[in-house]
Amino acid sequence: MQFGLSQEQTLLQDSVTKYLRDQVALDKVRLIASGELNDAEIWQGLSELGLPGLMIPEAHGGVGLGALDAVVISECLGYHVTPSPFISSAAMAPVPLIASNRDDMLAGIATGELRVGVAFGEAIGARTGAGVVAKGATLSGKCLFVLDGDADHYLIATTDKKIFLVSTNASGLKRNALRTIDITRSTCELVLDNVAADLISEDPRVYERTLDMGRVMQAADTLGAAQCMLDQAVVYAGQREQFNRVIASFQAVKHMCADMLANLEPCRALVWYAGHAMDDIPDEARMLACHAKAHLSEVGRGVAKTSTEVHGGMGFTDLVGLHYWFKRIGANRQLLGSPELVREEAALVQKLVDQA
Amino acid sequence: MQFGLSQEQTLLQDSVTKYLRDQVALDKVRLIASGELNDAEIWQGLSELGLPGLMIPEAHGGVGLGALDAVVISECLGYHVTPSPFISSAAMAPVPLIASNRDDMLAGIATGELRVGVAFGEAIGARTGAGVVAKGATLSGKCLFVLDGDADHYLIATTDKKIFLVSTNASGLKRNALRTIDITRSTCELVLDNVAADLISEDPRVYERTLDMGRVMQAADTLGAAQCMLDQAVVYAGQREQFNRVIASFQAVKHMCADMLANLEPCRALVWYAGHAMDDIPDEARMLACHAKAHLSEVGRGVAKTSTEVHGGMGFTDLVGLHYWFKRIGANRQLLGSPELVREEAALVQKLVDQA
Amino acid sequence: MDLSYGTEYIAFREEVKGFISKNKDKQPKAGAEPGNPELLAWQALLIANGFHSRTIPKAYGGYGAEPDIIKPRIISEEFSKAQINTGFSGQGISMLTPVLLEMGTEAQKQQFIKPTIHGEMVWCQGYSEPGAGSDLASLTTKAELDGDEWVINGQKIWTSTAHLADWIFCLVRTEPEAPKHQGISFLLFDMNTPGIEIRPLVDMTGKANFNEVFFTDVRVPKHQIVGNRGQGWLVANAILGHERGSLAPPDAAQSRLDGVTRLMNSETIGGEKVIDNPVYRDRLLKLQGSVLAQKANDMRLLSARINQDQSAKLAGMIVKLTGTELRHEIEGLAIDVMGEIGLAYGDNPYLRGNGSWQYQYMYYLGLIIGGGTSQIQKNIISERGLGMPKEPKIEAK
Amino acid sequence: MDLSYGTEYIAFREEVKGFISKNKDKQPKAGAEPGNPELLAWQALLIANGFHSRTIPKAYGGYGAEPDIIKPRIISEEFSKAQINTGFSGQGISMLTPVLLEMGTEAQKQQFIKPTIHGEMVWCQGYSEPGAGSDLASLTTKAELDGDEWVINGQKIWTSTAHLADWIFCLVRTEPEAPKHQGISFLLFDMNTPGIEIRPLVDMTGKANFNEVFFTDVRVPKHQIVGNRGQGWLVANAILGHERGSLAPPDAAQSRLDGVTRLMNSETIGGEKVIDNPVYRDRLLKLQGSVLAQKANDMRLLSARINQDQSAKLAGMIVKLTGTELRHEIEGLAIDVMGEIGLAYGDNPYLRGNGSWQYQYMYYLGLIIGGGTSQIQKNIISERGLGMPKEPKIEAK
Repeated sequence: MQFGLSQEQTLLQDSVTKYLRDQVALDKVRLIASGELNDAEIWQGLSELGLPGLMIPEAHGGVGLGALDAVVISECLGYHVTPSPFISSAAMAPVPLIASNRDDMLAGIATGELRVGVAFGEAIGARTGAGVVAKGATLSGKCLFVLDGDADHYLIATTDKKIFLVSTNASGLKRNALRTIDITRSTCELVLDNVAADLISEDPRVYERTLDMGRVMQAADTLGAAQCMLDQAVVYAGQREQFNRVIASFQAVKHMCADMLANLEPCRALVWYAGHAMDDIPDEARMLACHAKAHLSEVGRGVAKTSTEVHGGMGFTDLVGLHYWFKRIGANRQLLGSPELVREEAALVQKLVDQA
Repeated sequence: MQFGLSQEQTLLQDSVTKYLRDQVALDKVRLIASGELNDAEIWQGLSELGLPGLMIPEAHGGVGLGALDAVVISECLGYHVTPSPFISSAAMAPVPLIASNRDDMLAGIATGELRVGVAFGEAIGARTGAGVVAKGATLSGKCLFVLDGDADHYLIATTDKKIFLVSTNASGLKRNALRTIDITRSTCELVLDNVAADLISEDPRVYERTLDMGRVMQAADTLGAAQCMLDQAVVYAGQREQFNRVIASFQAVKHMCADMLANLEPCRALVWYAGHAMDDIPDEARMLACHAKAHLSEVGRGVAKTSTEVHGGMGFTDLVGLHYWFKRIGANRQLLGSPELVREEAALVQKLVDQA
Repeated sequence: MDLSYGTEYIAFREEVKGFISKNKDKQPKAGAEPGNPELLAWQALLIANGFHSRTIPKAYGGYGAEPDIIKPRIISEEFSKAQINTGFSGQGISMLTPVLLEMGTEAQKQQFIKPTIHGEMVWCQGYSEPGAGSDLASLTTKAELDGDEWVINGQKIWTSTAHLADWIFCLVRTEPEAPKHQGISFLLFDMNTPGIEIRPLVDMTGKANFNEVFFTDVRVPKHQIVGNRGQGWLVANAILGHERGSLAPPDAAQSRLDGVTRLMNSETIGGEKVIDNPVYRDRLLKLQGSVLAQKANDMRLLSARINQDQSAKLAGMIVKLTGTELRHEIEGLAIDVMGEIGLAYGDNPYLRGNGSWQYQYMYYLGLIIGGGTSQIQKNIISERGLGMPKEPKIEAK
Repeated sequence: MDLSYGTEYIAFREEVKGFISKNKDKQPKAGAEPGNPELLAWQALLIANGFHSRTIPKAYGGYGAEPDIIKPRIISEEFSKAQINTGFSGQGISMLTPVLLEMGTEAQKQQFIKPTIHGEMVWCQGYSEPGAGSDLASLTTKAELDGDEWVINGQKIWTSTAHLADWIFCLVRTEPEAPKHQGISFLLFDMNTPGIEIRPLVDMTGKANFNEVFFTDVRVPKHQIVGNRGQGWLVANAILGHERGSLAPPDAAQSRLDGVTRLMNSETIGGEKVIDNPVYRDRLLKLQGSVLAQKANDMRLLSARINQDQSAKLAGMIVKLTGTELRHEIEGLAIDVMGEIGLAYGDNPYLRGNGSWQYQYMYYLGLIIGGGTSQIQKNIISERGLGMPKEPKIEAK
């Protein structure tokens, strides 16, 4: 019996962490945030580590690892607020493409050369003025806050849980960048006017597994980002002096940090377990994915606020860059379903709601 | 412009407080809790101060004061966890009886000789196995957690917002005491089998005003009880020493007390305002009554827990009797609608809910 | 309880309404730059009619009315209802002017108050330093007397309008040997004095709402001090109370909550109105309960000021703490009910409703921290409000 | 991640199941009084088969198995599934026995362990005092050596089973001149010794779950000490860690949450099932998220014990704090969804569901306070877990 990361997973974690610490430090994140750089260079670096094809079978050029391994990666990326399309292109997109044997796409994704974005918002709950409709082999409508503003293709889900593939170059497709608080990752809107679309899956379980995968990875990303915010708070409190003592010696500050830890530490096990369930416990996977996503959204929000408060005015400035983590956690909360909606899905999965 | 208590109201508050402090100290509450005494003697004492007829017109033997005056009283009663049927017999019952000119009843209530209990739970939301139905001039069914286990008559509300009066002696009526956590006030169940009932009101507004009056008084009762718990916490923390200092000098303890105050102090103005609205701002009265009840339920629960924690193990024992306040606050939370249901009523009043 | 303002005030309200209907076309255009003559003319008109700087003596450029708590509120209510420009605000007007009136020399009152209230002299505040935030009294920017001049060296931070200000009121250490609260002085000086460098301080919202200000051998005439040497802490504290209360007024919380309610009524998720989602609705109603409580608390405070009632002291101490937390929570709900659109920021075309929820969410987190963090507020509430003992002090090393 | 227990354990599980199906009729009747021969016989049977006191050496009356973390868990799982009596528990078994094995003399092991684990000798714990709660090390109950006997005077509180116990393990001050942590000793003595008075301590639930115990010139043989004089604090701390973790285990939280879910599925308000109220449902689901996190955390801790993995240290430090708060919240939800029935207590016929929600609500508030309050837990977490500095210490007056 062994609950936790294997030695291989710990090694994977170490090597990705080393790369991110050395090559994607905060000054690089700042360059991307300011628009002077995009994430292509980072994605290429991560591709050399095998990340885009992490969950793609070796036969198709991938590494053939599982969801728990991807959780480990996602946590690292969150910890370092790393700009990358990992959740969309490496975690979510392969699920339906593997299910439908789209070997042509998989090889490209695995090398990192092909980026596939994900437009699931309209299926999860279309907002006023948005929504997408399939008519034969074409799609029309609007998808908002699509993951990855720089993808080559997009997987678009419709309310009946079908998944379509469109190319960024397709005629009738317009892509507009949509700015969010989190400038470490890009989102866009797709406006579709009879765009030729490739039906990838009609199986609701494929849609659900794709979504679950994304949510577990978001939870892991938040876990990493929140852990980093806690770590930074403890370090800052140990250095900052007021009233002739480091503020870490004030009981109020200590208890703020203890509260963060008490809320966050069990999340680590929850997220690992949710990743493991995606690999090995199909009956519990959906329920755990929903809970991991919703629970980390709530705990993450609290940690983001508390860590900023521990940093005092400095936390509010751009000087230490703490806000990149704050906003990353905020973005993970809203994308792919905000917590109330996701908990309601968890209730549905458990048949606690009358299926109306 | 004067927001707050008038000089007369402050005097009223002082005289009731003096009586309660002198005559209804905690040892008397303990006697009632243990069943060695009932609240008749206290009610008689409060009657000499005019409390039962506080809101009954002078023409009918009452004092002819308003809801804000009653709020002042209710706050005092909560502060001293005073056993009495004030909310049911003095605050709620007179509303429909005045509206229907039941002068015969009013005179008796005003002297304190007649106690009228209130059974509104089945109209607010009947629970499994309960509920009461009118058939002509008779009532059948079951009312749970009826306010005042020692009343002479009961006002029973039905789901169509009618109010009936039954006598405790009526044939077909069975009354069973129902023990709750709060042993300072009694509740009972009424089992009715074709009991002759007197229709007092068919006007939904009368039902609503009666309920609103009860809820505002509960909010005031909780305000008083929570204030007392905060006061006790501050005093205890100033006396209790651990680690060679009074625990009041620990920042954690100080912040717990500051949090209690920060949450509770605005409640005072809210409850006063809700009382004032019952008297003078009919358009806002319902909405404020719901909010006062729900908000004080939430804040009260927090204060009850936090004050107990500040008292440490001593708060958990019966030695200092802190739990009488804890339970009083708990009872006010559940009776006449728990907070979620009451907030939903506040939403309905403001037409924020589709009236289904 | 009497919530009416009385007959005298009915007449006054009519007077205000009359002014508005007669003069509203003279308002400066929205977005007018500071220094615009229209702004200055409007300001002068407001003061001349007693709708700004109402109680400041005529001798110092004000209207010279008797103090009255209700009339300013009526002015504010009517101006707000009619959406009329209420004239200049800022730290020179809200913080420095009251202090000068109370503690300034006659010459200082003559020199500074009139241009300040007329918007011709803009001030910034030099209090916080990188090493002196919560522990403001430990500030180290020093001023040494050299002949008839103070020579100032050091650094300030969180100086909100430094880049727009003509002058600064500034706390400096003048008696390094004295206990820390007794070694501080309150100086006034021109921001064009040589040796002052201003650097904008970008914050988490992406804007530079604040600045850092650096002083290198800044020379200031000796007499530009308010109060005596070493009394600066007393002078500053007389002002700080004002600032805390006004950071997050309940009326603004109410209007923002109304905005969220409208948003929830118009916004849909999968075709269903957000307000029809009972979980979001319950969160809205919970916040409404808190807003109502804070509004009632605010009325109680107003009443206590009018009637010189001392019983509302605790009700006043909690305003900054509870008000800023509540606003932050309201914005958090707005973000949540908007789902993915809740992330919209900057030039995102889907940003809608009353301003930007994410911006406000961060801005109010800033206010939870600024002007005395929530932790400092709780210290003050427990010590000064509830009479709990101070923590044992640590001596400086 | 490998959540299976492996093949060795599949066989062991079958063995446990076999025992259960063969012996379940020998279980003592529910509600049997302490000392009942059926209970003692069942206890002996459990030990003889290795289902209780499994790793305690045969020489001291145990089963003598090799240490193994999984087998006890399998036993617990199967016994729980089949709802089989798991034998005696209590502070003598869970806290004193491990300490005696580690630090007791051979004579003490011989004398005490066998009767303790066989349920023939019941213990209580004498730690807290009225003046020594969070600051346990300041305890003042003193023991002075008079010839070959300790003479004990003082008072203990929170002594849960004092009225049922045969013996007590007790912290006393033996070196009043030493620093406070070094002046404490750990004594064992008979509760029938003259000079001991027990007073039940009624708590907020209305029950006397605890006692006060008074010592007046209680004389105890000198050798009834565990460890050396002045080492009592070390001895006690070796045990305290055990207690904290087990106050509110996540599996129990899960089963209680399941109970609330069933309640919400069967209970109606105005004819509508409680679970169909989206606001209550969302509260339930929120708590489910926390329960799942704590359950996963618990699996991680089990795994860390099995694999001697040090990386889960922080995960273990938060268990008492988070577990007790969570249970309290679950009971709070049960109360709320039951509406007025949520108030039922004592002999109220409407009390239903798995036990009494109000009782549990208060009981878990007691556990938030007991065994190290939440505030003490947060001190420990921040200092020992996160390496933050201790607060400056105040010397005794």
